[in-house]
Amino acid sequence: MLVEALALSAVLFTIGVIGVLTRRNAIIIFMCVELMLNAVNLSFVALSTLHGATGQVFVVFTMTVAAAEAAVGLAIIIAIFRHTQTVNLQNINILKG
Amino acid sequence: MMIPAMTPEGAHPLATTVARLVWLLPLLPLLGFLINGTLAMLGVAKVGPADPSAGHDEHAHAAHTGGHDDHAHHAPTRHKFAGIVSLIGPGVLIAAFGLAVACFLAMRGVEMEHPYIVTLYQWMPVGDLNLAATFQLDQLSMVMVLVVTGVGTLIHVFSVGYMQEDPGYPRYFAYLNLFIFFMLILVLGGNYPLLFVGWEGVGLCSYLLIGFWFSEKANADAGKKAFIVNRIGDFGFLVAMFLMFANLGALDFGNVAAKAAELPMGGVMATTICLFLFLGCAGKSAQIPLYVWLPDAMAGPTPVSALIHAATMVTAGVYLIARSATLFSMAPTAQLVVALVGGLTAFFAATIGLKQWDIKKVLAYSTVSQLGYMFVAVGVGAYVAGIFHLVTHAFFKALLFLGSGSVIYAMHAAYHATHKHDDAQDMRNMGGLRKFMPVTFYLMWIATLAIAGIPFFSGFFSKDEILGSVFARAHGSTLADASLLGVPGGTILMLIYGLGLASALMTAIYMTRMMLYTFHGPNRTGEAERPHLAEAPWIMTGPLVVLGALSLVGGWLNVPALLGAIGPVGVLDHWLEPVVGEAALRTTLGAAPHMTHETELMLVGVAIAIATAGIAFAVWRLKPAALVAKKDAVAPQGIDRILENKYFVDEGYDKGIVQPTLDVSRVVLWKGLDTGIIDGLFVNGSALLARAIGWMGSQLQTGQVGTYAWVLLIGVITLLGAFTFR
Amino acid sequence: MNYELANPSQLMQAFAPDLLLMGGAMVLMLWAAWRPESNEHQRAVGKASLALIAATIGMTLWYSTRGLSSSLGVIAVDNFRWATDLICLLGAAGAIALSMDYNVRERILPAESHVLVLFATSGMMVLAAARDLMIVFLGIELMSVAIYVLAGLNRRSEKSAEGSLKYFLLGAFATGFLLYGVALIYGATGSTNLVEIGERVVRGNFIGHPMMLVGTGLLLVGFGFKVAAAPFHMWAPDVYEGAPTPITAFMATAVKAAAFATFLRVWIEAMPGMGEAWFAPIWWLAALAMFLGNTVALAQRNMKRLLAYSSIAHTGYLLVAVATGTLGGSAAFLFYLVAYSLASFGAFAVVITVGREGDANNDLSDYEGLWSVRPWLAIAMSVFMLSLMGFPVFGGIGFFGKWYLLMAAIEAPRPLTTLAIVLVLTSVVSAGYYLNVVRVMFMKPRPEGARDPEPAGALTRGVVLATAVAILALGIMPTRVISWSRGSIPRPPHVQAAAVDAPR
Amino acid sequence: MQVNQFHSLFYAFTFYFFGLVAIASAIAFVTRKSPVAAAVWLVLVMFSLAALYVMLDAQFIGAIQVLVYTGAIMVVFLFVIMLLNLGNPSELADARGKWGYLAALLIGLVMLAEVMALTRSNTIDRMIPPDLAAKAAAAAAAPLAGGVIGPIAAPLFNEYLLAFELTSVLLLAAIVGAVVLSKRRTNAR
Amino acid sequence: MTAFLSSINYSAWIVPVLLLLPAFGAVGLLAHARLSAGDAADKRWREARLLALAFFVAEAILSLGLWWSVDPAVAGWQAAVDLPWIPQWGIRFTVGLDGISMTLVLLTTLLMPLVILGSWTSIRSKVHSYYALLMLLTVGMLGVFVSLDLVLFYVMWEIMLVPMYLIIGVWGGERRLYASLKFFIYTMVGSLLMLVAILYLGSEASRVLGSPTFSYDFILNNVRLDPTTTLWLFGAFALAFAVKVPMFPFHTWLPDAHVEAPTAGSVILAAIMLKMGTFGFIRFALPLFPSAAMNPAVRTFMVTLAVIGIVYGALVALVQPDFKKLVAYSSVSHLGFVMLGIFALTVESMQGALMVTINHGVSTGALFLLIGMIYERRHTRMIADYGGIAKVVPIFATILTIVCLSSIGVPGTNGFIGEFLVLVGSYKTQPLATIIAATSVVFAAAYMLWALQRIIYNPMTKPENEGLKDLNWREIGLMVPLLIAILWLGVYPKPLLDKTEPAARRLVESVQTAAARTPARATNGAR
Repeated sequence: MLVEALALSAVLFTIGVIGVLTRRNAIIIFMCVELMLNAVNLSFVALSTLHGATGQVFVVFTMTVAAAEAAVGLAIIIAIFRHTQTVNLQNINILKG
Repeated sequence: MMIPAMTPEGAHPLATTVARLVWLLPLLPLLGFLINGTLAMLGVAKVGPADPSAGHDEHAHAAHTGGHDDHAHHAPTRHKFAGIVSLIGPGVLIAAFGLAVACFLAMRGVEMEHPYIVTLYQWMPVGDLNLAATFQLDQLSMVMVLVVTGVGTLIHVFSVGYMQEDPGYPRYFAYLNLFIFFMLILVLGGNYPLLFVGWEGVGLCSYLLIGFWFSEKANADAGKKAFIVNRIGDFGFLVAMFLMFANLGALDFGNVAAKAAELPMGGVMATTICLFLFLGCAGKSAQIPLYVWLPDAMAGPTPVSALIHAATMVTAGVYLIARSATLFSMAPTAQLVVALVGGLTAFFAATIGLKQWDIKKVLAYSTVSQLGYMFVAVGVGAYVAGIFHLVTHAFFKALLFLGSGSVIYAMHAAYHATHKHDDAQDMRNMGGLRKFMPVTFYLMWIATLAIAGIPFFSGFFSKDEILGSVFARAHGSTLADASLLGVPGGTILMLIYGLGLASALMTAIYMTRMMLYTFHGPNRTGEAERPHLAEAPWIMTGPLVVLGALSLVGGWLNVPALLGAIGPVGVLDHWLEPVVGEAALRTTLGAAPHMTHETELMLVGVAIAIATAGIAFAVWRLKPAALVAKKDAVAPQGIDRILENKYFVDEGYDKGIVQPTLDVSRVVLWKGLDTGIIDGLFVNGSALLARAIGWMGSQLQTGQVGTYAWVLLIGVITLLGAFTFR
Repeated sequence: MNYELANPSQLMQAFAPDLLLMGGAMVLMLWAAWRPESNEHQRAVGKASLALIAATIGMTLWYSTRGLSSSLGVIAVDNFRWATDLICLLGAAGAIALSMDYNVRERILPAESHVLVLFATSGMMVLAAARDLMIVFLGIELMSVAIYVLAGLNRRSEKSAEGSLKYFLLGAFATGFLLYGVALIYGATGSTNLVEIGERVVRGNFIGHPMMLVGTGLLLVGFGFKVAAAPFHMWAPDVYEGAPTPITAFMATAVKAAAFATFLRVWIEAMPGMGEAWFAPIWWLAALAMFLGNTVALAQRNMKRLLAYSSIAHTGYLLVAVATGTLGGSAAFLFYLVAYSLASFGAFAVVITVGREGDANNDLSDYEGLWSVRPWLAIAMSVFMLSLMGFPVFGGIGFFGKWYLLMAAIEAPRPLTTLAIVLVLTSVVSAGYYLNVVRVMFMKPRPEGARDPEPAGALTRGVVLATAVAILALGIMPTRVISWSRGSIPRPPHVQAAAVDAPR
Repeated sequence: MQVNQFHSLFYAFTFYFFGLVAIASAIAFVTRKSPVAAAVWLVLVMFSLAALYVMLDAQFIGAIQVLVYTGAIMVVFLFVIMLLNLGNPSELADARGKWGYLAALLIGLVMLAEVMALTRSNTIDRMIPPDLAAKAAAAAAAPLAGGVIGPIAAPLFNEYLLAFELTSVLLLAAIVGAVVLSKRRTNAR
Repeated sequence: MTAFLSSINYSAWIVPVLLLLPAFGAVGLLAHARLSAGDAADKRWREARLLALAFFVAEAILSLGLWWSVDPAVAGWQAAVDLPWIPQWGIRFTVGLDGISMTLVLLTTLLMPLVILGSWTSIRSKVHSYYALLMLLTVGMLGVFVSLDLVLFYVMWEIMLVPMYLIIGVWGGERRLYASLKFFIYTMVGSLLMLVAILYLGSEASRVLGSPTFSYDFILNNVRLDPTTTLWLFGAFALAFAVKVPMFPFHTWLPDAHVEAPTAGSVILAAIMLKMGTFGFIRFALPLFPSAAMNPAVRTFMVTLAVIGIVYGALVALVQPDFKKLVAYSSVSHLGFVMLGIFALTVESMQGALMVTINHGVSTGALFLLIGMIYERRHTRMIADYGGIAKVVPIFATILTIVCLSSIGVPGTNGFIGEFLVLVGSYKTQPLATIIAATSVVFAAAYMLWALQRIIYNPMTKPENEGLKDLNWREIGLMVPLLIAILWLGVYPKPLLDKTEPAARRLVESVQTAAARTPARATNGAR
């Protein structure tokens, strides 16, 4: 099932990427990134059947990182929402050029 | 550098004589230049304030009134340094002439087979080019030195009177002295580059003197034109020098002649060198196609025209060819070119001279024409004849110019007295001047007869010798054997002879015309001015008298064997034999030019007939009484118009060469290539391109996270593509 | 001393400088949170942070002189680590020093800002040490999370919040790629330890291995994002502009240095065997970054953005060092990093000095005629600009930085002559905007009614002066820095990597 | 072997089932307009993945996937979505148009194709370096000593102790950051 | 004199002192600017000028000893100093002189006091910085001439850019911003490629030696490259130098820079900085890559560019309405002669090229000084704004005439010697090019005399010119040395020629013999 898991991982990762490309809501984009991370986790877990438990250890860290990112990221989104009253990225572009 | 065959300096017979002071010859006028130049500067200069940019305009008016803005022609008083300048200017010339005569006497006293060469110092010791500053004193340069200093002295003296009221008096003498300095360098220089120094130096002085009254645009233009046209010739001279150095390995006269003699007869190299040299001569000596500057050069003060543009500088080309006689004798084709160009120039200049109204312009074209004669002479290898004509021409043409100067002086004084502004040089404003200035009148007639070739005047001898030489070389010479563009040399020589005769006829006509219109008939100057017309002071007429005498007797320098009865035969021939004899003999295939007495008599007869006919024709045909003053004259038509406008050659040059060059430079090169393509397209274009890319890049930076993610992802797939599909 | 990293106590010893900083940061965090926000408190915490950094620097220096080494483990104990630590710590010190003045002006009160700088710096030190992809990942995240916050520190500024959001979203996105790359490399080689990966790649001839190739590519994307290499650079100008200027300086120097250091270590230790695969992509990345950064900078009017694009261009230059794949390249890299960081930091310090409250006065036109009102500031800025441009003597060490890079490029086993030419030609383009700054300051008149820059705080002045003097002095005598950077190349303990050669 | 065969068939069926669920939910997640709906679909993806983890012998990971991701992180997301009241229409119309989707799909497929290179069959065989084959085989064959958690705990607290400690600093930094960012603007005037 | 110089061990310290003195001068001026901040502007400026003048005069006097202490006949470097600088990279502070560089150093040091005098009153803002920059510029210029280490050379080469950039940009004319940036970037394009080439050479040299080195002598004698690499490296060096010379078509920075620069800038640009390009060819591009320099295609190419430059520069000069621009294009033409002389590769032409180098420095320097003087009075450089001013400013007119004649190359002035030697020498190897080049004697006369006529002759049509004040004693005094040089070099150039002859001969011979050798060892080519 290794190849299938890796393929699934790739597909999910791609869906996450497509999500990032198509959506404009900051939170949804962030969730798409989470999907990508999940896809990678699947790869780690799948590969750990090959190489031992290191991959799973990595997944633990990835989840921690995801949590930390979620904390900071959502705080940032709240901060921008305070300024712009929106999280639609289309409306958040005073920095350009 | 000295070729071994040459006598070492110290052992030369002249080394113990006064000739060892030959370096002093040019130094004297140089000294004069320095003194007069300093005086000129002191006379006009007003050193500026310490801070030139402070208070830019406050003292403008004061400076203006205190400045030297007086109009040149209306200077009321003599220059404050006039006394000392009058002493120094001609003084150094008299001294130089004295020294020249002393050298001449010394030279006559010794047996001299080789030129006397004085090395002053190492000039350009570079690589194989070991050029030294050397003076070469030999028979040829002696003749030239005598002419230059002699005629120069007379003209200096004349100038003291002529220029006395000019505010630029010291400057004038400074330039004149400088000219003599360079002229002496030219004739004394021991190698081509040094000759070139003098060559360009005299050109420079010519430039400065033509533009002496620089506030008139025409004068400044004329000076510039003279210099630039001369430079075209100098280009040829330079290339000739490069060719000599590259192929003959030397640039001094001795070695070049020695090496040239080893070249193949009629070879490409000798011909090329000679043709380039001749280009130089054509520039300096106003031959077709570079003669156009000389008539314009009459914008300078008249004594300048006499000295530079008649007697000395313009004959430098003749001197150069005589100096390079060996080279030319190896290149008959080139000689034919020289002679043909000379003949054509003589002819065409004479035709133009027929219809000029400005007295100096007539003389200018006459000069061009006579220079053509000289080139015919040196072209056909009759070097002595060329030099002979050079000398006699120096006498009579200097006289003519000075005489015309005297006339102009009188005219000018008359106009000045009545504050009338009219052309003081136009013959239509003259007429009947014989009454007012008899000395000038008689002397100028002498010169006219001389130039027309009336027997026993100086011009007769020299001109006759030239025509005779051409005729003689039409058979049995290297020239006759050579050909030019397929035409046999003999035919060309006959053509040249024909041209010479025609020119002689026209010379007689236009000179007589000039005399008639100027001195004969009624006076057209104006009622008010007429009482003010008067003969020039003695300081001006004095030199005229001397020149008149020389014009009369100058022919005795080289009396032909045919007229052996009247004096010693061929003095100049003998004198110059060591310098040009060998080369001349090479042209005539080793034999002295030989003609039967009958032929010679016939030639002389034809020449006399033509001269007389010309004068007679002019006297018969021209009616001075019918002339009207310049302001009333009508525009000429037909051939007259063409001749009066000098065949529109100047206009043609302007339209065909000068303006196109300027336009191409401005439009194509500068605006097009320089600012357009190189600067616009490449330099600023690439800067613009970089900026444009930068601008596009910054437009991509939309501020949208979506865009950034897209760009990032495109990067990702490209990168992954590079990794996976290698 | 040779640390046995499997032994936890020895591991802790080997990690001691990092621990010092982290522990200190935690203590300071408590202190920072203890009192209400105020300028005085912020400055006090800042001073304490500076002291902490000084202590850490001292400890790092002490460690660096002890000739330490270690067994193969999750972290490296070598001079490259200490060198990177020093650069990052100095950057942090500068950032804090600048912040202390800047925050007062911009009324940024949280004292935690300095603590976050310290956390970010600990992340950098981790990165400098990391010899395991796991540590690399965690280090990057530790650094990034703190920087995300720092970028949005100015709560009253919408720009700051926007920059922070953009950085965060794109950063997280890129982290996904990085992590995927790590996963695949792990999958291909069965290890996350750099040296082990390197060995296995060489021994197993992984050059055609798809998973390894994709993994390497994705890893490159991740690193490329962090170092702002084109085309992964798009975030940089916006974030640099939005972030508080001292943080921008911090990002442009220390963050970049740390990310690059770990990038380089990964490449030197794990990737030599993949040279065939990554050579061309990195070549193009370098060329593109140099080209894009320098050209787009031409279009900038805002100084912070201008410097942002300049930093992208410098990423390109540094990538040249990576592309050499040699130890000589890494020495050049360190040297260049020093040169670049000094100049960049100085430039941002000047930007702070010229700027006004509300992060205003950052436009190029605000620099017009600066020479006539603040001559020394203008001269210092010129030095920084010329240094960034790589100009000798007046640009001080900047020239030797470029010199070293070029030398490394030309002497690489696979000579990068064309890339070197690209480097110099894009440097010419860069003159277009660096000189423009000089031109604006010196050759334009001061506009009517323009206010003089306010007098800068002592710390800001000190940063400007110190960087300028250092640049000039090192530009005359760079020998010490050369020796230092040469002695600080990464030295993997057990492996003789394929492309390793003696540096010059 | 019969049992094993059946087991493996069942195993495969389950694997594919959860895989398809994951893909389908992911697609649904990406295409939902409402953030809340999207979040719920994402939760479903995560559940499916948890199941797959379990099937891949990573039971511990499966468990914390449910606990941490679904239980903590996604809840925070939903919390923030609702806090910011992102249900209003202006926030819903956040996606690009049809062409945006198509382009994204295309570019996504290109990337997928590139990434899929890693599954090329001829190289899967040598996925494990020869010298590691034995070790890997042993690792795969050996029953998990120490139960489900042991194999993870051992490297986590030995080899990766440092990393583990670092996560604490990371979380701390994140907390500090979140606090600093979202604290009320006390300095506002 | 020689005995005195050796008694003070002159040659051991002179070159470093010459380099350091202006640097100290710059520091001194800045210090003065700070110390005198409270004084009246006039007083401060006067003191700054005097200080600068004092430094430059000291520099000039110190450097004079070189004339005696450098014996051109000796083959090695003289007044050489060799100190370590960056040992790790083998970069050394190696300086030394031969006859060629000695004359150029003297040209620089002797010209600088005149430059200071020439801009005595025209600079009225930021005077201290101005003179400080001039001093830094001097360091760079002297450094280029004396450097014998490629890196040192490059550093010196670049140093000059910044002061010149600022001098043009701060004190220049209306389009100074454009001109200064163009000058800088143009020059940089070439020199950065040269930097890569230097690195490449250095790495080859290090391979031969076994330790890093950038020593000119070592590379000259020991590094042998394969022909392709040589061509590339030669190209990089040649581009850098060609831009600086400037050769057509890399010349377009020159007119802008010349026109916009203040007087001192123009003078230094023309008189000294352009010479670095030709000096670079003589010192580096030719001897280091003889096979490329002797390659017929390369030579034809370079000679063609040189000749195009000669004629093109003259033609474009002909139609310039701005006198400074005219002189700038005339520089293109003159420097074309130098390049022709160099690539003709005969002793005569090489000597001629060196002569033109010096002459152009003197004559064009003088021209720019004169333009500066009249500009200071009238604030226009347009030829059409003048006319007939010889009447009101006869001293100026006289000097301008002499200088113009020198520029035209009238015999008796220095200009003639140089051009004549170049042409006469070049004809041996490049006959056609020489003949075409020789036509410029006509064009040169045309553009120069035409301009001269429109400025000082012709009727005075502009009332503004009536109040023009003639040169003051300072201005006359600073022109006198230049006039003396013009005439002295025209009449008796031997002393100067003697100084450069051995070096020129060695150069020509070494290039010819080295190119005749086949490359001893082929190394890998540039990628």
